Order: sequence, then C-alpha cells, then structure tokens
Amino acid sequence: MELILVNLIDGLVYGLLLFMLSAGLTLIFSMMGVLNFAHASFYMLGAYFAYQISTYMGFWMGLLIAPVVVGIAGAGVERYGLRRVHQYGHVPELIFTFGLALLIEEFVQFIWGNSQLPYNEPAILDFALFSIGSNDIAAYKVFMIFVSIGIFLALLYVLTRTRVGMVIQAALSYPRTVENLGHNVPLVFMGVFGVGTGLAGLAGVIAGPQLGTFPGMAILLGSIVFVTIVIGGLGSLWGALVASLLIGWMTTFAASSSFQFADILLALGMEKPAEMSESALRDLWTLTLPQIGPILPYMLMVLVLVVRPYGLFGKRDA
Amino acid sequence: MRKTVKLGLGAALALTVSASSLFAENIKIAFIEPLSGFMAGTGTSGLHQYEFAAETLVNANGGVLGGDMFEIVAFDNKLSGKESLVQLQVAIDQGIRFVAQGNSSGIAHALIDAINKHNKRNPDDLVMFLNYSAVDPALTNDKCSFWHFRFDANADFKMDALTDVMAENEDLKKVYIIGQDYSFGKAVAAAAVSDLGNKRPDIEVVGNELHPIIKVKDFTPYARKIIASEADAVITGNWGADMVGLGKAILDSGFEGPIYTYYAAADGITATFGEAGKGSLYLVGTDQLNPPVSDRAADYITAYKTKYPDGDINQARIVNVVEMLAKAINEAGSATDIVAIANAFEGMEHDSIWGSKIVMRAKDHQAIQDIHISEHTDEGAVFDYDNSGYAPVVKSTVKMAGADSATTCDMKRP
Amino acid sequence: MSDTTQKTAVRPTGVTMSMALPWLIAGAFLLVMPYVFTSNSAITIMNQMAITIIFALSYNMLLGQAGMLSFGHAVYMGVGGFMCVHIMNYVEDYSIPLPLPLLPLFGGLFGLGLATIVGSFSTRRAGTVFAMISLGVGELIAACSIIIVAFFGGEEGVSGDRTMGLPFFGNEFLQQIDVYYLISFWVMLSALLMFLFSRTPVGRMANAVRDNPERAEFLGYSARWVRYYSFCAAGFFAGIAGGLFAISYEILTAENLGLLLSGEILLITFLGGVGFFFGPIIGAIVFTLLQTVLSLQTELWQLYVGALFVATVMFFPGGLAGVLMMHVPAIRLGNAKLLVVPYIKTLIPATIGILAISGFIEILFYSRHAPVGETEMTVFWTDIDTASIVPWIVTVGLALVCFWITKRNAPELVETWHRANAIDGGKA
Amino acid sequence: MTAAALELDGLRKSFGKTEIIRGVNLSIAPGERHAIIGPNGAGKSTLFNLITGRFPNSGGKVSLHGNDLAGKAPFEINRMGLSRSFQITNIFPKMSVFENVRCSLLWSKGYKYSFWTMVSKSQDLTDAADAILEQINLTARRDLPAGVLSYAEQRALEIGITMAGGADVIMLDEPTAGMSHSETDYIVDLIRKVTENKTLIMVEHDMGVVFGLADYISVLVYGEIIATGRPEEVRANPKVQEAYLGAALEEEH
Repeated sequence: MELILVNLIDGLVYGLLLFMLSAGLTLIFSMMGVLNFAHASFYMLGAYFAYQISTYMGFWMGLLIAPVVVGIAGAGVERYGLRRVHQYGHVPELIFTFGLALLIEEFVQFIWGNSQLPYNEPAILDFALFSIGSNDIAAYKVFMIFVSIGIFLALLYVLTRTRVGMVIQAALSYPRTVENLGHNVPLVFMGVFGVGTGLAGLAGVIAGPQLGTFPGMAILLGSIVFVTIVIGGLGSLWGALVASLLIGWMTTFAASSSFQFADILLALGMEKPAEMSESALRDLWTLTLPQIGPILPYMLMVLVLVVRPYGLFGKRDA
Repeated sequence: MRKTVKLGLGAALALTVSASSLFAENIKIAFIEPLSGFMAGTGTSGLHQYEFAAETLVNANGGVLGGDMFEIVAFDNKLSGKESLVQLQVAIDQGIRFVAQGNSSGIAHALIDAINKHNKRNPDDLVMFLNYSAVDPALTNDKCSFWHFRFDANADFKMDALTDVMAENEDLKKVYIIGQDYSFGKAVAAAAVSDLGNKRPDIEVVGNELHPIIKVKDFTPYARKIIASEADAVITGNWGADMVGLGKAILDSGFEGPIYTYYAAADGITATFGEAGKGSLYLVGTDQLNPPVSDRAADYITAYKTKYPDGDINQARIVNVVEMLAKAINEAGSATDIVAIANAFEGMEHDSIWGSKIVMRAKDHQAIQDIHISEHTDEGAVFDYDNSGYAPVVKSTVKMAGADSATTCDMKRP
Repeated sequence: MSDTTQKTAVRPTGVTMSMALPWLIAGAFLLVMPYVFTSNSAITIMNQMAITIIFALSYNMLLGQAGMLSFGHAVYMGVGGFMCVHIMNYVEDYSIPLPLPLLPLFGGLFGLGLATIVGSFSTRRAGTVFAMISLGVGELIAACSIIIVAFFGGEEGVSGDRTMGLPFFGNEFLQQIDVYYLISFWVMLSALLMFLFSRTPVGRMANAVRDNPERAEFLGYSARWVRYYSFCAAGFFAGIAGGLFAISYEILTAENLGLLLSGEILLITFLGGVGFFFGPIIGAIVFTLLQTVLSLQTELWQLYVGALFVATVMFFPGGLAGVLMMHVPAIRLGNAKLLVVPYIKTLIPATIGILAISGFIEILFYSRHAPVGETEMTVFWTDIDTASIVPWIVTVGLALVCFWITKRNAPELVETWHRANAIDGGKA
Repeated sequence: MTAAALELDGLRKSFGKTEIIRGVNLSIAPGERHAIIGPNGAGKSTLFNLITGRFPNSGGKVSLHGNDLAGKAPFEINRMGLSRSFQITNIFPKMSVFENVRCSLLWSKGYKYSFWTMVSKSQDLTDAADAILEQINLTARRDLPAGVLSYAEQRALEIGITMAGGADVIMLDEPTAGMSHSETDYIVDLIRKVTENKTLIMVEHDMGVVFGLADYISVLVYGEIIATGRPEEVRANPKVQEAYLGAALEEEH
C-alpha cells in the first residue's frame, strides 16, 4: 500500500516531466507539422547549459537563464534553418531536425566531452522532505512537481486567456485559416518553436540532476516524447497531459511490479518445462513485467493508432 | 587528425588501406573500440592508457626483440559489431596481428568469432585477440578460443570474490540483485545467487531483477522496490548511465546499506556520485591503485596524470596486457609467429605493477589474479578519479581469485 | 492521330540499348572493382556498400516511391538476416544440401512474411500514423531481440559459418572475394527487380498514391492496398539485404534491428536523393565511405556527417542525385561548358574554406584533448604545432578569405546558371 | 425499364448538429446530362462527396445502376463505373501528363495490383493513353510534370483523368471554375466530346455552361432540391427564380 502511494508520486514526477517536453512538441507539431526529432536534444542542451551556468552562478541562475538560452537557440534554428527547409515539405523538415539532433549531440560532446557531468541538485533541496514507510521522498522531487504544474498552469493561461494564445489555438485547429486572417504566421511559428524548445530546455534543467546529464540523454528520451503526443492526440494540450501521466504511471508501476509471464503461461494450462534451457519458450517463462516496462508505451501507441488513428484526445487526423 | 593513424587521407579514400606501412619495424596492436558516439569517452581513455603503457613500459626500455617498438593503431568501431568486423578486416590488411578490445562482451564475441574463422581460413596470416575487459564468462568457457586471452577477471570470479567478502558480514540478511537485461547482467545475477547460496544459505535474495539496457529513464521505481524489500545490500553489474541512474535513485530514496557494483567508477561516474556515494558504493575489480602498492605504481600514475590531467588510469590491466605481450614476444622470439606467442602466453606468470601476481591459465586463457573490493571514498584516495577527490580505495583483497575454478573450455589447439 | 503513331513508333517496347546501358556499365563496374581494389578490407567495404545499396533502394520503395516514412525498416532486414544465420546453422548441423547463393532468397521471404503481417495494420494510413506505427513496431521488435534470447541470441547475437553449405561449382566461399561476387550478383538482380517493380502497375500507382492518395482512390485503386504491396515488396528486398549481411559478416546482433540503423538508412536514402531511382545508390556509397574511411581519419567524423546532412537538406533537398540531375537540362542544351569556369571560381575556394574550417576544428579538438606538452599534430599532411598561433591564424584566415571569394563569385555562378538553362543559352 | 444510372433516395448528411444535405431525392437516367446548380453553400460539393463515398452519409441511399453504394469505399464505387473530378484541381503533380493519364487507365484495363507486367510493355495501354492526350489536346505536353501545366491545361487533364477509366457515369465538380471565356469554351467542347453516350452529372456556376450542356437541371438550395427539369422549365420556375436564379442571372450581366 505504501509502495503504491510512493509509486503514484514517482509516476507523477516522471509524467509531469514528460509533459513539459511533450507540451512544447505537440504545439510545434500541430502548428508547423514538424516532427521535431531534435526536441529531446534541446532538453539535453538545457541540462548542459544549466550545468555550465551553475558552476559559475549556482543552480538557481541556471534554472532561470538556461531555458531562455535554449529557447533563443530554438528560435534561431527555426528562423535560419527550418524556415528555409519548410518550403520543401514535411519530410525534409523532419530530416533536418534529425540531422540537427546529430549535430547537437556532437556539439555537446565536443564542448563537454563524453562523460557523465556532475550536475547535481542544489544543496538547499538535497534532503528528504518526508518518508512514506522507509522510502524517502526527496525535496527535489516535490520541487519538480511544483515547477511542472506551474508551467502547465502558465501555458493554460497563455493559451486560453491571451490574444497570442487564441491565435495559437486557432492555428492548431485551422492552420491555413490563420494565415489568411493576416497574422504574421512566420513570427508565430518562430515564437512557438522558441517557447517549445525553451520548455524542453527547462525540462532538461530540472531533470538533469535527477536522470543524469550525459550525451545519451537525448536519445534516451527522444522517441518516448513522440509516443506521448501521438497517444494523447496531436494538437491537444490536455491529451499531452493525460498521455504523459498515463505513461509516467504505467512505466513506474510496471517497473515496480513483480508480475511474471510464467503465471500467464501456467494459466493457459502449459507446464513449466523441467529443463529450461531446452525449451523454445524459455525466455517467456522467465520474463517479468519490469523487463518490458519501458517498451509498454510503444505497444500502447501501436494499439491506439490501429484503433483510433487520431490519438486519445485528438480531433484532427495525425 | 588522430595522431596514431598515419595513413594519408587520399590513400584511405582510394580504399587502398592495405599494408602501406610507414613503420614496418613496429609491432602494431589494433585497438578496436568506440572512439566516436556516446561511449567514446571510455574508448579514448583506453587508447591513451594503451599508448602510454606502450611508450613508457616497452618503447622507452628499448622495445622488444632487441629494438622493435610497439605501436597502438586505433580503429573506431562505433560500438557496433558490424563496424568492428569491418575495422578488424582493415587492421588485418595492414598486417596487424594483435587485436585489443574490451568494451562490450557482445563485440568481443563477434570479434573472436570472426578471428576464429579468419585463422581457420587463412592459416598463414594468424591474428590474436587480447581481451582486456570483456568479462562474459562464456569467452573462457563454452566459447573459449586458442586465439583469445582475457586479462581481466571474468564476471564469475569477481562475484566469487565479492561474495567472499559479503559472506563475512554477519549483519547481512537480505540481498537485492538488479542488472541490465542482457548476457552480462544475467551472468552477474546467476553467479550472485549461486555463490551466496553456497557461502551463506541464510542470506535471502529478496529481489532478482533485470531491467532493459540503456532504456530506463527513471530508476526511482526500482529503487522504491529495493527499499520496500528491506534489503540490506544491493548487487548490480550496471555500467554507464544505467549505473548512475540506478545508484542515484537508490541513494535518493533513502537506502542506507552497501551497493556492490562492478563499474561504478571513472568516466564522470565517480564525480557524479561524489559525497553522496561515500560509504555506500563498493566496487569489485582487479588492480589496486589506491592506496598505491609501490613507488613504481605511484610514479606511473603520477606520470600519466601529468600527461593527461583530465584522464584517469581506470583500466589499469592495460598495463598488464602490454607488459605481458612484450614478454610473450620476447619469449617466442618472434612478433609474427602467433602460435609461438600464444604458447608463450599459456601459463605465463607475471608480477603486475599493481602488486598482484598474474598467471595466464593455459586451459582457458583466463588470467588469474588478485581481486579487490574497493570503497568509493575520499579518504585515502591518493589518486582520485575525475579530479573529484574521490576514488575507489581497496578495502579487502582475495588473492589469486578463482585459481582452482573449473572451466567448461575445450581448447582446440592448432 | 499521325503524331501519336509516330510517337509510339519511336518508342519500341523491347529492351533498348539506352535502357540496358546503365545496367551493363554497372555490371562491368562491379566485375572490375576487385581488380582495382584488391585488399580484403576494400572488398569488405565494397560488400558493405552493396548491402547498403539494396537496403537503401528497398527503403526508397517506401519513402521515395510510395511516400511512406518509416522509422523501423531495419527490422525487416534484421529478421531476414537472423533467419539466414539460423538456416546457415541448420545447414551445418543437419548437412542440408543448400548452396549458399540461394540463402538471401530465404532472407527475402522472411522479410516479406514479416512485412505482410505488419503491413496489414500499418499501411491503412500514410503520413504520421504510418511513421509512428513503424517506430513503435521497430522499437518492439528491437526490444524483443534482447528479451527473446532463444531466437535473437541476446546481446552477442547469432553467428554462423557460411562455408558449411553445399559447394557452389566448387566454391566454398572461404574468402571475401568469393562473397563479393555473390553479393554483386544479388545487388544487380535486386536493383533490376526493384527498378522493374517501379515500372509495373503497382509501382506506377505507388507514385500516384504518394502524390495524391485521394485521387488514386477515385481511379479505382485502394491507396491502402497499393501501399501494402509496396510495403511487402520493400520488406522482401530488405530481407535479401539481411541475407547478404548474414553471408558477409556471418553474425547478426541486436544492432541489426535497432532504431539507429533505421534512422541511418533514412539519412542515407535522403542524402542520395529520394526523387531518383539511383539516388539511394549514391547515398549508400557515400555514407559507407564516410563511415568506414573518414572515421579512420578523425574522431569527429559524425560531426562532419551531421553537418553534411543538415547542409544537404537545407540547400539540396533533392539529395546528391538531385544535384547531379540539376545539370541535365544544361547538358541537353549543350551549355554545360559555360558552367565550368564559374564552378571553378566558386567551388574551389568554397571547398578550401570548408577544409580550412574542419582543420580549425581538428586543431581545436586536438589542443583540448591532447596530452599535456604534446602540441604536434598532423592536419592534411602538414605537421603543425598547436602551441604556436600560426596554424590558428592560417586556418581561420584561409577560411575567411575563401568564403569571401566564394561570396564574391557566387552571383556570377547564379547568373551563368540561369543562362545555361535558358533555351537560347549563351547566344543571347 | 432499366435502372436509373444514379438514384438518390432521401440522402442526408449532418456535420455535428448542422444538417447540410436534408433529404435529397434524385434519379438520373443513363445517357442524361444533368447539372446541379445552387447558391454557394447549398451543399453541392458535399452532395458529390456523399455520392462518391468521400464522406459517409448520415441517412438515405445512393444507388448506381440499381446497386446500393452503402459502405462502399471510393475505389469500389469507381470500379462500379462512376468517376469524378474535383473542384480544386486534383491531379498527380509530380508525375508526367502521360503518367497521369496512364495511371487512370490501369484499373479499367484490368491491370489491378499486378507486379509482374511492365506498363511500358503494353502497347495497348500506351496507345490508349496517347489517344486520350490527343482528345484533351495535351499531346504537346505529354512528358512534362503535370504540376507545371497552366490552370486550364490542368483542368483539362483533370477531366481526361476522370473519363479515362471508361466509367459510364461521370461527375464533374465545377469544371470551368476560375477560367477565362476562351478557356471555358475549350473545356465545354471537351466535355461535350468526351461524355458522348455517357451519363454526366456536373456542378457548375457558369449558367452559360449549364444551359449549353445540360439536358436536365436540378436546383439545390440549403440541402434540398427545390426543382428538377428541363433547362427551360427550371428557368421558368418561379421558386427557382426567387431563391436563386434571378440573383445569379443578374450577377451574370
């Protein structure tokens, strides 16, 4: 019971982190039609920039400055790269971001090397806030929850209560119409791309100390972010939130469960082979749920797409 | 441009990467490791250690066979089996007879498989595999080869030594085993279960878990489970980011007991754990750096750190590889007669700079040596890692670990 | 009507010399190559190229011909390859009289089999849905490769021995050169078949569905089934590539199924150019060279490859093949010679400028990572001392000067380009 | 009596709460040339999309030669002998003009999904495609990418593609939209030429075209047909004049 509560909190932390990434991506994706493969690379840049800033000015300045720097870099990429490629169509755009992801990874390795960076939680948050059973809940985790929820509320406010937000929302549903209404769509695109990548950068800043800061962190998270927004439905902020939390809890509970596939096989009336190494199904007999936890979201995505191609909350075709 | 690759760009582009050797008298060792990509740090660090060892321990002393110098030739395998095989072929075409590799047992399997086939099909052009850190036990058991020599202790030996030490701790009642879901992770888990069962049947294995390799983003749920299981100690074979992620999650969740590891050091890992890992992280491995065993060892490390201030000697057995290869070549009297060199290796005894005696066991080509259990700490860390002030410091030693262990190796000799 | 009859009269339906010529040249080229590059490693690299060519062509059946963006194409090559290694082992264990050259066919069949299953639900829609399903399925099967050890062999994969089959006209395929000719045969055959496929009704309709699936539906074709057949065919040829991989390397591992390889083949195909049949061939050759030869020269090769991709996408979305084919109108008009001088005046300084930048990057990289006290390195066959300021100034200065010259001469090139492509050409 | 070429029976379509097509009944005899007119937003294109299976209908029935089309996909309907063009030019822009036509011939020539025959080997196919190019006057543009043709040429190609498959019921959605007078005349001649002995259903705004081509006219207003008949009858119908025609005719002049 205690473990379930702890898992709920942990899943929430991870889910909200995913949301910060997928919120930006879903905005970019649905407005510009760009599958931004480099999105997680901006997340990585956030962590690296924040580390660099934190060595001079401390964690908090890194938290403030790094996302802005990442956002500006993202806007620059849109202005001087993506906008040029946009005329060729969506596949070249995707390949552009693909190449960009490669370049950013190389850039990071060139500047900071290949090793893990000692980017850690600020001392002020490096304590256990409370315990559930013998499990500590680190203060930093609670801090992450607050930052993510803050960002969500801010996004919600901007999108539903401001003029810019109205334009963006309209563009989400009717991308072509907005252009005809005389809005400066290239500027909106640049802004959305900048804000989206900035959000990814912020996610990197706060996730870096928790999940590690190393050159592989972008690849590790890259495709799961796509999975999230596809499951949630493109263009739907609520969908992104629901899917993020769903994936967060699903992977967390899968990892901490001790379900064995042997139980299914037994239930199917199969007999456990005496000599395991001879059995063709030996891998199934020893398989546990935690072993496949991280690939569950992919299964879910394939299922969702086959049954409902526009995702859980999407209105438009993906 | 990499200093060690002496080929002109034009020549290489023309694909004539054949034996156009500018240094015909040099004895070349092909170093096939990831030199680009996310594992490049480990690869480059290994390359520096090889170059330094060849330079200071062999070449500076007049080389082998009365004047032949060692030369390390680097090949980037991009951590890919396929690329390793391509680069192996390039190396063989350059007339290289010695192949050194160690990161990833999967690639080690691919390489030795290819070398076996090559040697069978080209008996006049033999190649030898110097495995300095791939620890999958199968390489010196079922899959053993006459052309393969392992200088690291294999995963079973290390677990044997580790459980020897654990068995002495009477407070230990419950142990949790967690590892990456692939051959090495499974080998560690299997060895831990069987060794603990033999040595301390009263210790309960409260968890035996595999997680997908390099796929887990957040290790917290695994850590929660470990704590909920009320384990007193954790054993893991994780490396790289999986080690950092798991270790940090366990420590953050309030785990108090020891975490026994294989690879929780260097390449940024030591610095990342820093103070948090002190008193919790233990490492099992060969070669003692801290405290230094002799002035010679200390001088060697100091010289290395002077040359590479950002680097560490984190794969110290490389020194043993280079010294023993020099010895074997001298004994065989030839740098090209691979069979004679292999025969010289078999049963060779060597006093390592790191204080251990090393015996290259003839029946399976597995080096038998001391295995140490070290603690991640800043106390007595004379030679720290990652310039962090912390390093693994040896706490206990198992002499000539696994010397009388059995092997399923059925060595086929030429 | 006379016009029509004339047109069809000059367009005979048999195989003409002009159609067969590129294939004959390619065949002759393949035969001669091993006499030019004799070393085993060169042959291994050429084998790798040939395998990548089939794989890339097969990928382009999806992306270029049928407009399906896949992130999981490696799976079909991998599964075909794994099956071939298993068959190789059966041949060895049970002495099955199977000659090695037939093996890739089995790879193809298993690739096809998997594609028929996955395609049945993934090709219902194109676009993002197809792309994401391919990503999901790719990830699932890649994950299986680690979990289902019984079939995929886990981390160390499955290895076999190609020499255990029935000797083929006395050849046991001991050496790479024997394998080279086997692979050459298959690469010619597969490329020809894939080319012919694009000329069949399904192949033509694949283009139509790519351009406008809705219109194709109103012509009586189900876009979904057209995509499905293209997908299956692509799976078949990917499987053949997998079978050849199994023969060449005699081992398959988890990386053969991974997303990394799937992404790589996307980049290769795009680099070569998706708009032309021969585009992926160029991409495969160039990328293999970069991967195997450039990586011998510098640790930063991925940086350069990444930059090359981004530059290609930004400036030449048609890929390398597109760049080549851009010149066809000018050549047809007989104006190609006009371009020679402006090209020399812009491209040579541009090339030198780019090389100077890469030299600068190399010096920077070296000076950051070199051991203390070591300052001598070799860049472009020149021994330099990184402690001295001269090489830094030279590379930066050279780059600036060269780019300035390029920028100055570029308008002339653009102008000449327009002139060369105008009907009245240089005469005006 | 043979079944009507196309019969609509109480056809309905709603988008959300809005009902766009509100019970359309229409019967078109084989060989008839039928025009559907109506003000903007009357639901003409929607009606087309319902008939051809582009949208699913919310109620009612469509039959082609007496066969119910319920649940049929566009490609199945096409195979039953109904072909359509689009209001917004809908061709294969990257393929050559010749390829465009050849692709539209493939199914009707019985090639189906075959991957064992070469299209270029079939003299029959090439001749047929060239004949259609001749008919639509695009022989000179044969090998150009369709995307670079002029607007009128693209419309001609669109019609060529539509009728190439040999369907006997042809539906054209505003074939002359956006054309100059001379271009319109060219297209009208073309339509007359290629729909010889076929059933033609078209949506059109240009009354000159409508009265020049159609045997029968239906007037669609707010999703309902308010009148059907010979051109002169419809012209004279006061309801039509009130609802639509008058205004439209005024606009004309």
